[in-house]
Amino acid sequence: MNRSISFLSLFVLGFGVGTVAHADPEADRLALVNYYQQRYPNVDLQEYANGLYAFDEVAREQWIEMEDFPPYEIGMEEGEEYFNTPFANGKGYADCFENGGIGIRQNFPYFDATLGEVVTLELAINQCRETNGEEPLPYLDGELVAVSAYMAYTSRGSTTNVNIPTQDPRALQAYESGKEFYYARRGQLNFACASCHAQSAGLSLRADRLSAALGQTTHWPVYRSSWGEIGSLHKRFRECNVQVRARPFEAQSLEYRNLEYFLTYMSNGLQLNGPASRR
Amino acid sequence: MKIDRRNMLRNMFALAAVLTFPRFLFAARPDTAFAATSADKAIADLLGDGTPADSSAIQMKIPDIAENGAVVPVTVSTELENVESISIVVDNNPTPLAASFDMGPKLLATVSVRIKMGQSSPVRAIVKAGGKLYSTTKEVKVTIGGCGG
Amino acid sequence: MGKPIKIRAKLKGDIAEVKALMPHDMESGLRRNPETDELVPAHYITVVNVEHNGEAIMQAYWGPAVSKNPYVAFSIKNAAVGDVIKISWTDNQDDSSETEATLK
Amino acid sequence: MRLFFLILIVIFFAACGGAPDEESVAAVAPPQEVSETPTVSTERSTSYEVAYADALAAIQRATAKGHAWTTSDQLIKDAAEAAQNGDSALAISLADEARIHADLASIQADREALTWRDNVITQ
Repeated sequence: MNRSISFLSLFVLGFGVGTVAHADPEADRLALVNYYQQRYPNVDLQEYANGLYAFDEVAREQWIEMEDFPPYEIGMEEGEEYFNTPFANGKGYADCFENGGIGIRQNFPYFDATLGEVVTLELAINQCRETNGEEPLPYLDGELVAVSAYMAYTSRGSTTNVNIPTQDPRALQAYESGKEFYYARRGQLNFACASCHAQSAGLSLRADRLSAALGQTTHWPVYRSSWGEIGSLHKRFRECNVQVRARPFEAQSLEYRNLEYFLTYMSNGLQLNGPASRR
Repeated sequence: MKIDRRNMLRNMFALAAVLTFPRFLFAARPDTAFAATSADKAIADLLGDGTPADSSAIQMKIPDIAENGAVVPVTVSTELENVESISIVVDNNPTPLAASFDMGPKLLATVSVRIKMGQSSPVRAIVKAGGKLYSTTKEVKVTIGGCGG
Repeated sequence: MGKPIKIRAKLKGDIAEVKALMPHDMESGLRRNPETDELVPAHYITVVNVEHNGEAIMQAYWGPAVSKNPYVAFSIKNAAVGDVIKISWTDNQDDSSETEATLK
Repeated sequence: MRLFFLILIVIFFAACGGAPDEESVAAVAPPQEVSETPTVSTERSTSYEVAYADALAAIQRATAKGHAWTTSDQLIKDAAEAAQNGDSALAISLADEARIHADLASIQADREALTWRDNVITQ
């Protein structure tokens, strides 16, 4: 028994450390790109930024119809107002970000070496508020998400380009944790994110077409018709977890930020097209 | 009644206005039609008796399978002349009459709107033109999402 | 006072294609609040009016089956640059909103 | 009826989890001991207090592994409510059920820690 335990811990330890040291995000991404291009040779790579609409013609038509006057514009314009309204100390969001916060969505998420953690745009927005003596805002929907939507809008057409500092093992560890989260089964239904969105992308789950792991981060925040308002990527993470009967994590928890880090890296090279509307 | 020149002028202007925009006078909202729980009653309350005739001169663009029942895009257009109103009726909704548009003569005979559908249902577009009723119907499936909710 | 209406109008020849989005909850009165399990009171737009240069050209009557944040699109004949399109709504709680747009 | 439901859940879990028989559950047994994951006991607790405390502990174990299920959260809430209403038989059943779900969640967590890489698209 003792032997088997020590063997196992050795195995786990060796396995864990070894793989992080050899983690190769770019190889992971290329494998996914290659997989989808072989599987759906007629779907252009950039199309994955449009989620399930890359596959589903009927849904796509309705989506294009929605884009005629997309309901996310309501939240996005509120976001522009919030963005341009100064804090009590006279400063504003523009003072916290590079280039006054305009056209910088593609720089998120990134690994902050000082903090030793992944920083997402939403986290940075609240950091900005707190630095300036303002209360942090809820991460799921509402004002913060509106600000995020406006900032995403000013970055449309930029290319997703997550840069993982591979010399920093903590950054690789964060990436690897996010990857594990994506591929590990959880909840009573025993589904991983990947169960639906990796191998099964483009197939139907009951009435839904499943979006691919590529492009899942390009278009946030999203106005989901089922929400009736714009919400954040982490709100969707929570919803997906609950759907497989796994207890969700808090929005902007380390788990979800690492997941976003991994997932956004997978979309490197795809154009940002947020905010967006979805079913 | 004394007719002075000022009154005369005013009456002439009023008459001119009526002649210029002769047909478009608004009615009150047909509340009973909106409260009706059957499609036929809603249509009768809204547009009076008389079964709408099936017409190929009406085009209704609506998805066969609704992506989300909460937001189903519909566009109704028609080549019929003298269109007075365009109405959209969802048979299986709790109250089937979704929307009715009184169309003035300055409008093209087309209108788009997004509607809610509680379940799969026939959707009817009913056009009143030249005092007559015409309609077209399409079956729309509303599915229960596996993920989208 | 309801939120302003978002209007987008495009002139194609002498036809003005008008699209409008109206921020409004459009509560049917049949939905329950997931936390309290109580019915959310009905609150929806009942009447929409459209004017072109001050002249009424359309009146829409809506029920609760029009989607949240309603969208409506229509086309006006004999329109020209500088024409003013006014859209207004009232709802079943006597709230209202109106917004004007000028054709460019 | 409730037992039947439980069995169904276990079967469903096993079927979806790629752990189709007891043998493969046994195969991941060693890490269960390392991380003190209990084997799933379907024995009925003798008192509500014991059942509740065990369920709570099981949920905490699953939570620590980052794999808690919403089902056990709901079941333990229902158990507490039943206990408050004086229905201790039901309360015990619900708390036991909550514990079983949480134990399954822990087993899932341990198994996934070892096997998640098998799902990764690598080419």
